[in-house]
Amino acid sequence: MTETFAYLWHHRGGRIGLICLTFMVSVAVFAPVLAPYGPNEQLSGSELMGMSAEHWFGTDLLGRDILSRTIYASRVSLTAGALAVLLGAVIGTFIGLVAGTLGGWADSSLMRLSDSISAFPAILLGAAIVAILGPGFLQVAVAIAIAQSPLFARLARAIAMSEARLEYIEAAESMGASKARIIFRHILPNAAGPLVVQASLSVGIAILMESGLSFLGLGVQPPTPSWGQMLSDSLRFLDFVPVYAVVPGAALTIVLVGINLVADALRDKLDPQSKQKAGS
Amino acid sequence: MTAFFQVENLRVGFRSFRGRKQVVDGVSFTVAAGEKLGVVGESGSGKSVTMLASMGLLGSSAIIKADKIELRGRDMRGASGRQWAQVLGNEISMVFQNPMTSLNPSMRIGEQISEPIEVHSPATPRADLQATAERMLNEVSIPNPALRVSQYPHEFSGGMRQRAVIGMALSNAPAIVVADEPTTALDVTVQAQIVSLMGDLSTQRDLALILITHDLGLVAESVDRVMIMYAGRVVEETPVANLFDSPAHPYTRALLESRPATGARRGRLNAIPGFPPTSADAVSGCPFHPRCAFSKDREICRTTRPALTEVAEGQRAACHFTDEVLATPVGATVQSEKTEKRAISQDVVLNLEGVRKSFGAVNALNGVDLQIHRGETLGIAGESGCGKSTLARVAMGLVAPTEGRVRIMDTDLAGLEGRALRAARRNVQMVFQDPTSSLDRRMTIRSIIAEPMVIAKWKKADIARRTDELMAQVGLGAQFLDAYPSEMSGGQRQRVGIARALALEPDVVIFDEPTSALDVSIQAQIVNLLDDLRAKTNAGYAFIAHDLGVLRHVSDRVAIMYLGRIVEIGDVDEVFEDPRHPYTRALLDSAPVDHPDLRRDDAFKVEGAPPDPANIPSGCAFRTRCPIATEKCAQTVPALVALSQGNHRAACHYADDTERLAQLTDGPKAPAVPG
Amino acid sequence: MLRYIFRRVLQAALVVFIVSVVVFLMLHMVPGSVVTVLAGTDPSPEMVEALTKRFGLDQPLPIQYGRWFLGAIQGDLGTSPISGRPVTELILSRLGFTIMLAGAAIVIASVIGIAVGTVAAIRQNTWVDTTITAVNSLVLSVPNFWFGILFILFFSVSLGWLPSGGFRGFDRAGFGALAYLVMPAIALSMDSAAMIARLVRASLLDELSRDYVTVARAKGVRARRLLLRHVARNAAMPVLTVLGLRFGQMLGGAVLIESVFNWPGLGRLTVEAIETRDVVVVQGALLYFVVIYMAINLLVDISYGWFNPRVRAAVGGRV
Amino acid sequence: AETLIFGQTATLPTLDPYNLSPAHEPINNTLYDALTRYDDQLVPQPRLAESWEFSEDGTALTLNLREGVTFHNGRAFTSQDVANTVEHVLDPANGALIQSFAKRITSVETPDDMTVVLNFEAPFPGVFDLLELMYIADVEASGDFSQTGIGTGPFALASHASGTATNLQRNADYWDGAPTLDGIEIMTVPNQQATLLALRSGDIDMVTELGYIDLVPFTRDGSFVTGDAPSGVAHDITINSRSAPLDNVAVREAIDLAIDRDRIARLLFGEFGQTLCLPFTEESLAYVAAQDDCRYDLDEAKTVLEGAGVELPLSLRMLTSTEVRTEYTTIAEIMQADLAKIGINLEIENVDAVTYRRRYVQEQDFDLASHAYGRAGKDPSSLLETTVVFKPEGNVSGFSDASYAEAVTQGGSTPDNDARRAAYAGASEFLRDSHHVLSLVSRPRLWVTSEDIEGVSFSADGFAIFQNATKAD
Ligand SMILES: Nc1ncnc2c1ncn2[C@@H]1O[C@H](COP(=O)(O)OP(=O)(O)OP(=O)(O)O)[C@@H](O)[C@H]1O
Ligand SMILES: Nc1ncnc2c1ncn2[C@@H]1O[C@H](COP(=O)(O)OP(=O)(O)OP(=O)(O)O)[C@@H](O)[C@H]1O
Ligand SMILES: [Mg+2]
Ligand SMILES: [Mg+2]
Repeated sequence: MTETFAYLWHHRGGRIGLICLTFMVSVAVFAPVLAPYGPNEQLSGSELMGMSAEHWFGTDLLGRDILSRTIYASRVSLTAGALAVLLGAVIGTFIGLVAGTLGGWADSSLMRLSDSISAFPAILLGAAIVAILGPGFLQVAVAIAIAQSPLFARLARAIAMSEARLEYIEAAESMGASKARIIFRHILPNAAGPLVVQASLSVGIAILMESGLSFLGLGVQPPTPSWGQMLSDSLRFLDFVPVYAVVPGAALTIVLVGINLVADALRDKLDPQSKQKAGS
Repeated sequence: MTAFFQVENLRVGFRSFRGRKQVVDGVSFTVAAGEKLGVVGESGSGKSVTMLASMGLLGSSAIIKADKIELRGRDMRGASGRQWAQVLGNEISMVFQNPMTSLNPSMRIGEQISEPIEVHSPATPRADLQATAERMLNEVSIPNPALRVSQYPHEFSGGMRQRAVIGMALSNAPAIVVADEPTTALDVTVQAQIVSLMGDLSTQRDLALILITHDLGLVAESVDRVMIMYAGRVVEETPVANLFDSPAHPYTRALLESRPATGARRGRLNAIPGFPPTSADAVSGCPFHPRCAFSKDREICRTTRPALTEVAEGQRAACHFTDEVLATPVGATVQSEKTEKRAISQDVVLNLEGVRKSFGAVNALNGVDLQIHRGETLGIAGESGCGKSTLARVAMGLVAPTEGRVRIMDTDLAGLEGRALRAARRNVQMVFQDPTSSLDRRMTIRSIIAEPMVIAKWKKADIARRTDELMAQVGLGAQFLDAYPSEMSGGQRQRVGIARALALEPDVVIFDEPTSALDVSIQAQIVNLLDDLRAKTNAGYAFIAHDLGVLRHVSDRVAIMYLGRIVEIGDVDEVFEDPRHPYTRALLDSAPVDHPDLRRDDAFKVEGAPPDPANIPSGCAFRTRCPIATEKCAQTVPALVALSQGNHRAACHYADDTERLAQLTDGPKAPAVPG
Repeated sequence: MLRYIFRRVLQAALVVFIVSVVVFLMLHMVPGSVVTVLAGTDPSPEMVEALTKRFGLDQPLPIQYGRWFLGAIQGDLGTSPISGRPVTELILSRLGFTIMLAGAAIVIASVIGIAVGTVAAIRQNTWVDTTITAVNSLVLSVPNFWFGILFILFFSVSLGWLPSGGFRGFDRAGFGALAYLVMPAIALSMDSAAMIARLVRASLLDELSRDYVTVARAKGVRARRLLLRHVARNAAMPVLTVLGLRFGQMLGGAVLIESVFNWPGLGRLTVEAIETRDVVVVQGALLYFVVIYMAINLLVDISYGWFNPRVRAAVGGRV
Repeated sequence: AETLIFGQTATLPTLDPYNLSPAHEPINNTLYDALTRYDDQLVPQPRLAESWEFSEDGTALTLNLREGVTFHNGRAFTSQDVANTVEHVLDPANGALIQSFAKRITSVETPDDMTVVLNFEAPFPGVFDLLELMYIADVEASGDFSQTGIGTGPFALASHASGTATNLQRNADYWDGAPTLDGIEIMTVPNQQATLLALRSGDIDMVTELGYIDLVPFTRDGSFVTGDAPSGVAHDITINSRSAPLDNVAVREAIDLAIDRDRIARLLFGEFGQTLCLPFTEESLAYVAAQDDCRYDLDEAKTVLEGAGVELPLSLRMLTSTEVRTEYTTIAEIMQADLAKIGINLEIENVDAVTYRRRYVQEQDFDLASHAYGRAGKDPSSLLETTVVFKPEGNVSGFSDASYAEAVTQGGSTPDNDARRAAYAGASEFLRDSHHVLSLVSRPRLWVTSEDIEGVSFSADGFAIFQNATKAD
């Protein structure tokens, strides 16, 4: 763990990423200390103010401080991203490992299922799932998790299949190890590197997706602020508080820069072979 | 002889984020017109880097310094890419180890072969290029060149690809060819073909040839002069004959002694202790001194780097004690006693009857009958793809045979499932070819070795006791218990694999090419270890190997396989000395000789490569490559029958027809009956 | 080859079938139905009942699905209760826009991406490479739709150079119609361009480190020829895959960009249909997405063969 | 070649004028005509009916139809079309929004081509509300009129692409004189922001249904004309009074007292905002000034709540849907902040439009709901008799009161205006005292056009009328 951090710190991109990410995570954790106002504090009479000393980035229609809301919104994005990826990774990895190890019928049906999910454009899939579950933090996380699970399934399957070709799996089989032992004791630990890399990349995708769903009005419930919903809100007030359209977007970008750089650095460390497949 | 290519005091280092690593340290060599120079050394000794650096082919991370790089009188030090481009492919060209990766997969063979001409004389008309490509293919003996030029690399077999690569290197008539392990990736029979092809061509064209190899046999077979490299330096340079008779450097000598020979069965191999240094500057003084049998910890070896000094005509060595080395006859350092032969019991521990296995259209095994007795070692040889590994897998119950029966001790694997099958499997264990991929890289050595016992639900204390025992048995120190495989060398990993296989005291242990990924010196350690184990345990062993020398060294009996069948089986000395199947003959004759004096022109070198296992010829599968095949061979599958004398069986209609077999040496080489 | 395609198509058909069943069930799990929409704000129970019956929603699910399925295999995807128009017609009316936007975006992304990536690879480890890599990382992290918003703020609101959204067809605006395409296409292409640049760089460098490149240099081949004749084709594979997948995703509707720029694409149609519980339209659109997804994947695989004779043989070998 | 481009966020799926969704507003009086139309004093004016007369007892209305009117397909308009329209509206399977109100028509007679008689069970003074919205379409024409849009209106359909654009072209044969504009394009823009940007960049000419904040920048910009029109829509908070603690009138009163109607009106509609305590605007027959007496007083609210005998803090759920109207949620958020101060934790459930309707209308699954109702500006009868919020039986709030029901029936079936006023006063009193439905603010229709557009007018429901609109070049 510390070794990984040390590595990231000495990696050119990794260090910048780590700084961005640490910054935003601290912002999320210390939101109550950092934010000058409560996220939902309505200051009657200070509605739609531009930048000022009291409100660095102005206020919204209800007189809420945009900076404070942006700060608090980091909590939604970061936790939704992390939660969604955790869920998606667990489901997807399990499916992928089982499919890749068992092969045959189980493999093709599980993979057709995962194909079916990937065939949906992610945001639309999210919209459909949110339509079923109703909007809300957990629901959105679940929707994103489902949309992400094929990525993990495919990756885990590919790893399981390539690991299965390695002789140590055969060795384990010859010792009389059961399938379950092979999957969980051997393949899973060896898949961990690439999966962690995928997960770190996925957190970025998940956060992006959360903000997209919120932008479409399918995200967390008001009054809880989220960046996507703030961005869509901001467009109405371009004339009054133009900076409103910039602040949440910038915060979102900082998080994504952080995550992507850290993920790239992790990939260099944990999964060097896949470097050239950076596109997938 | 004029120096064609001369390099003096070449030093190469690499920049990396960990700092600088010196890889080649002061190498000098010259090659004269028409001369064949061999460059020998263990993996990582800097052979490839030396040649690539001398040819301006190293990337930007290399720091290259030299006092002289002169190619046909032209000074190439600090030459630009453009200047090198004018020389490369024109005056000097290269053949690499791996024929698949050295061909561009998406370009037609013909284009690639004629490319040196195209880039050096851009005005050459297309038709001429095509014609040259065809001519080259013809010259490297690829049939039907007109068709072949327009094919892609994947449509060629490994041997054909390497021929094409050689054709490519020669197409623009260079004066020097550098061949970097050109046959390592090939089967023995094909290797023999390529070696003789290169020899013929270089003689015909009066080429200077630099042959990089780790195989002393190849050197014995084909070069005039040898340069031995160790840790980025030249430790000895000598005419080839002296190398085998009077090596002047302890390392050269150790290499020779660690090598099992095909010709005769010898005593214990002389394993070189320790491992080569990781870089040229990692060891002070003589880089070999920590492993040297002559150094005896003498001060000078540790502190002073020996210079290359002349010890005989044309022979130079970099050792402080060459006199001492030369005074000791070769083989004297070897412990001559071989482990005493074990009592082979009549107990059959593994019994295969009529086993067939097909993967779709591929018939990997076509009816194999085989017994292994308790206490014996059965060697199995055969070219790549003939079904050796499949046989091993079937024997272990990892794959079910399509037909036939597998019995381990008294248990028939057929019909067993789940837990029962898993339990039965434990009586057969395997040691794999690749010591890296056969160990789970995320487990400590302790848990790797303990795993079979954990699965067999042993008690903790028993596991710990047995683990220590096994570590000692395979000669690994306890300090490795908590290490990960990545922290060990190939030979050490292979020991771990062996320890794991022995953990449950199986009745049968199958070694699937356990040494082919290892350097000779390490290979000797493993072979010796096997000798010891055979003495101490009473399992039945099956040993699969490409290297006939190793096989002869370890086996009590050998089986020769061809296309999923056993074609000859019997007592090891008998089979090696009196092979009765033409294929066995081909294998033995294809193996490189043990000494330059044994070079001969009449060796039986079989043509072509084995047919596709998805498309096995009727009758005797070998008939398409067999010079003495007849109509009968095409019609009837020869049975594996006992020969008139000896403890020996062969599957050839003419196994007892010694006259006919004698034709193999001088008779016609083309198959008598077309395929 | 044909057999291979046939097998892939069969697989795709299977996926389509699974998807259609799943979607059907899913949309029936969604609370509320199209009747809720049609019955208006002050519905009477009799109206709800009458409408339910009119659209066959009172039938058991398997029958409803069966009807849709029978129609679908005859090419009739049904009629949207909300708009009263055949689903095929609705989808076709948006398809042109979607293809136009996705096509423009993928062209921009590949041109920029390949150019920039190649420059970075050739100038590996120089400041040019470092700058490109840094910009790439940044661009990859900026959400497309925020790019869109910033573009609008800048080019439409502040400078007034380009229309902020919507689309006037070529029939009405002539080449002026292109002005409507510029911003959404660029915004949509940004992250793909960065990703492709990155990938082009990585796969060029990867190819350049291979043995055959050293061999080619040992033949006297110089940089330019090396890149064009030897490396480009082999490096194209991963790039092509990603391009294909990206194009597929874009054809699946870029909902966010579509809503920022008011682009009448399929993504929006689908979102609206989900909102109004217009099951047949959602089914139809998803059918389209799956077909596109599968078709692109198939095309990518087939075009591999063009770039890599080995795959061509593997694919062709299954005949 | 003057085409007015009208932008709206709502998707116009069909051209069915009885759907009456916000998306239909620009087409209704454009493709279609009704028999009568209110002027700005809410006096019905002749359209397709030239004159009309109630029977003595008020249970029949005879309308004399206009001669020489033709549908867009060239067919002449007759009394049979009125009968067909009524029949179509009454069929529940057609989902006409006015269906429940239209049920007061018991039968239709067509004594001749140009005369039509509507019969009612009881006098129906509010019938012109119905006629205003009962657009005459060629319901019998071949092809689905909801796709072909065949009416008698000033513009005829040129093309209709649901969700993108609908093009209308001038009806040169219009009975009331051909309109000036060549055509109208109704463009669907996915969100308010995009609409405003498009308006600013000149891609569209006119937008209605704006928030005040959206309007402000345009009021300062000389190249745009802004204005408001009544829309008949008003925002309310519906309280589900079926179960504890909201069955407790004191709790409801406390909530009423905690609503800052002025702030809501100001934030949503600026100077156009008009707060409401009663369901009706001041112009309405049912308006009673004395009862327009709600206050924002958090201290009193707190006192009332503390005296209500419920355990504090209360947790309540408020249903809203940004997808239906952004203001729903804004109001919810404002209330959330205020209610927190008196000890009520409001959880906002912001759902999509369909779920909103299902939970609001069908399942009544909410504690409080942010809502808006139409028809507030016209005759009280349709409002009180048919809307889900106020109808005496089966309303969403779950109240039922005999005197209220009586008052509503009385007010709606008496021709005499004073008698109606008296009856409705009783209804108002009940609504004020029981706090089931808290009216908040009437919703003006705020609109912007580019400066070259003139002559657009609005019906009493705030539907745009383009008959006399012009666009300068
Ligand atoms: N591009 C490079 N960057 C850094 N180190 C390198 C590079 N190429 C080779 N080396 C190192 O240089 C040393 C010598 O390598 P070289 O390839 O010359 O060995 P070799 O004698 O050809 O071995 P083999 O028999 O395995 O081919 C090795 O330790 C290798 O790790
Ligand atoms: N799982 C499999 N599926 C399909 N074909 C297989 C499989 N395993 C082996 N084969 C094929 O069976 C034949 C025999 O393979 P096998 O690995 O037993 O050869 P081998 O003698 O061990 O060769 P090598 O010396 O290269 O290890 C080969 O043609 C191989 O391609
Ligand atoms: Mg090498
Ligand atoms: Mg093998």
